[in-house]
Amino acid sequence: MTTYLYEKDLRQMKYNILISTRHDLMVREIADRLGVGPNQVRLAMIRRFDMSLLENLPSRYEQGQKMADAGSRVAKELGCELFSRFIPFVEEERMQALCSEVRDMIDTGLPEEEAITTGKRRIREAILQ
Amino acid sequence: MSESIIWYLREFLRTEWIRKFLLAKTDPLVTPPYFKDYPTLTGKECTACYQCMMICPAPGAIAVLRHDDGWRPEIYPGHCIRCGLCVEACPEDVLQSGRVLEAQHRDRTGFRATFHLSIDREICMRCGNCCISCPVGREGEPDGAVLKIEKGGVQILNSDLCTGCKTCEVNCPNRGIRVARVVEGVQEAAA
Amino acid sequence: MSLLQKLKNRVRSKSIHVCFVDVGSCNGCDIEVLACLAPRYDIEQYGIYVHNNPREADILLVMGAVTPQWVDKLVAIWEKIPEPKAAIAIGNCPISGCVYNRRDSYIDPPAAKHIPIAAQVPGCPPRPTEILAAILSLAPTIFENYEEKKR
Amino acid sequence: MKKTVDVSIPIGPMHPCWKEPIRLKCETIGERVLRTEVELGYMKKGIERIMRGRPWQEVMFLAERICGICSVIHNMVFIEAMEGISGIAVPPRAAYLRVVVNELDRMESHILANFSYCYTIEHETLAMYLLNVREIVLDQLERITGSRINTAYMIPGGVRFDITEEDAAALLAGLARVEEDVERYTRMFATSYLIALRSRGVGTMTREKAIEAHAVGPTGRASNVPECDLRLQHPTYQKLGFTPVCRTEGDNFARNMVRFDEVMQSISLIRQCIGQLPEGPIRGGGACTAGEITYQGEAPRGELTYYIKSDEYGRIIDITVRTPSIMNIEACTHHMINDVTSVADVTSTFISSDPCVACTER
Repeated sequence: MTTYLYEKDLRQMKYNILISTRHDLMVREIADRLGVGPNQVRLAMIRRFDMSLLENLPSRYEQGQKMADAGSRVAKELGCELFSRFIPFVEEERMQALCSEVRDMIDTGLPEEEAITTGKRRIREAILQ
Repeated sequence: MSESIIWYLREFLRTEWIRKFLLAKTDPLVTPPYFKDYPTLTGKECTACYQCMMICPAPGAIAVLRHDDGWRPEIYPGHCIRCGLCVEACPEDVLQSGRVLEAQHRDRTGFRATFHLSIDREICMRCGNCCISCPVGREGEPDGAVLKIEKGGVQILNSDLCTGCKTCEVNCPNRGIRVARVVEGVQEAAA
Repeated sequence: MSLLQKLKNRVRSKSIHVCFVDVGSCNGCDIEVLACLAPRYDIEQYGIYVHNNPREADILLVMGAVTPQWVDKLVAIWEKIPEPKAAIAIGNCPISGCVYNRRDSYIDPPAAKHIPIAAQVPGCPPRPTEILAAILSLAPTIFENYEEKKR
Repeated sequence: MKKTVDVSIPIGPMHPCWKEPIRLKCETIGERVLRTEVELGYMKKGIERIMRGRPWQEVMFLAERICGICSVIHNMVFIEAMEGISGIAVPPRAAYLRVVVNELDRMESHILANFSYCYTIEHETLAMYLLNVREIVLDQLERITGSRINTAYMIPGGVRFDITEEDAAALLAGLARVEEDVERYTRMFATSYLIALRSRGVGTMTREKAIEAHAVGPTGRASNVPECDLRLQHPTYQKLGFTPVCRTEGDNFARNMVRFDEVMQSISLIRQCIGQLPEGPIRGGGACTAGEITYQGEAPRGELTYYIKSDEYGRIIDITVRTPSIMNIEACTHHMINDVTSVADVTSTFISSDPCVACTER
């Protein structure tokens, strides 16, 4: 029941949105942050987001940089709220689980840097899957 | 609820409303005199300075053409966007539209423009379209041309003769020639 | 000419149902068509009704330079309109592409490439009075003796 | 994410309520809308691509034609950005005239937005009233600039036409009529029970969600985000002493009331401008040069950003436009429409955020 009449392949148009100057900057920043190629980020975005969200991504990203994850350094490093609420790559519950996992790791004595690296890898997997 | 009904009753019992209701009349469909319509000719003589073509922002909207009795600008509806810039740019007041000409005389406003030709040697394929299409220096002395094919490439002979009409730019097949038109809006101080 | 045909002519020239479709304009022409609805211009006093439903329209107002998304859909909408029908191009965009008709843009003007256009209203945007005059002058002529012309 | 969905309802691209083509795909349970997806691309003309390599006198018209409803602000922001790049000073008279035209355009746009909302909830009487008031505003706009829409009034270093005494008097007389009418219509809108049933509590968006999606303009200000009004940062508005309108409900009703209030505010701003209009020239000259700038202005729909890079002859090398409708349509479809209780409210909620598809896609 979830199929539509007149469905069309939107990937080309979504890609057109993503290659404008502002979007391109944002995509490259996110790619750097995650440590993957920009095309992989674009692919994840095209697969997941609808067109108006794609158009709005740069302003959401800016807002996220300003507002998200205030207070906690670990959350800021991982981008807990940034990648779930502001740029909804991962559902919020799953992101919460990932973040608390990293915190548990730190609590159990793992060095902070190592825990964050592991957490980042998990988030990257969640984003790219 | 009662407030709303009373409000509506009061709204519909206003004398103005009742009068309008009974004597309803559509406003006459007139075009106001200040509307910038398509530019029309004033009858003054066109000197073919191509200022109107230089400033026109729409592609293919205006062309200065030669008729039996002299040059005359031609406006193409369907391309013209009725911005009125050609009226303001024309130094001879050949065109008029709405109140633009009147306001221009009143405020002593105008445009001042300089032009800079540049040729990208890497893209230019020396087809000579620009030299042929350039409307400047058609007749008269042969040195009065802006561009010329010489020594296996386009040479700029007299860049100060360029009128910025962008004909060469339009006719260039691969954007090798570029005309930078630096326009500023100026106003003479009131005398 | 039969009496029925005369009656049809009369009715058709006094009751025109309009549908408008925006195929990539800047909105300027859109809101000028909307302004025709205003009591100032009062499009309905001439028997013109704006429905925005192609299935019950007689006249299609096309606005905008045709964007790639619309190329197939514009034809589909045109085919949904019952005969007799006509399309009017409102504004410069469907006529020439206006200022967008330049290298590198995504558009594909004129609209006459895709569907038959009966009349054009140039202007960027045209005044509501110009739109009104175009519809009113076109409708009686194009729908006159439609059955006889078809034969 | 998998959700149990009864029906997927596509709305658009051609829909009687929508003046512009956009396609919403709503996934519903019964009548309740779970989530909405937007399909754009019906208006993508690639304006930013054709803007490149052109001087201001051409880009100005392209910028204006990004959106026909709020054309003046596109013109103004582009021209002020070019002035910022080249260091051109604007004569004070021209700065005030710009505000007059900009506010007239804002009134026109807000009245049109409220018209479409009333038309969508089928309150056609009020809709037609508003559309008729809009004609008066357009008359004033035409009197000053010479055209109703796409006015092309501002140029670097000033404006194109001066305003005469008679024009100013006619403008004030027209404004008095508009004020009287809009006041009545605001009251009609605020007190009508039928409108309240369709508007109050429908499509609410909280302040957090508004900030998250960066909602701007009346949509943001109805959700209690007053700082999103960029007129606070504009020098001429600062001289006029300006405080943004703000409401806390965040529903359809609040969004429309914010727009009504802003129309009244615009009227008082124009009156102030005409009252304080300084004498002097209207054009200062000055050529555009090379530079790079990010400039923002307050469009009728919210924050409008131009990023411009130009070469030494004032030609545009790179330009990016971020229009307010991008943020508002996104906020609307992903936060307001979710959990709307009936499909009929989808269209009215969507229209209440004053979407402009031509802006969004360019």
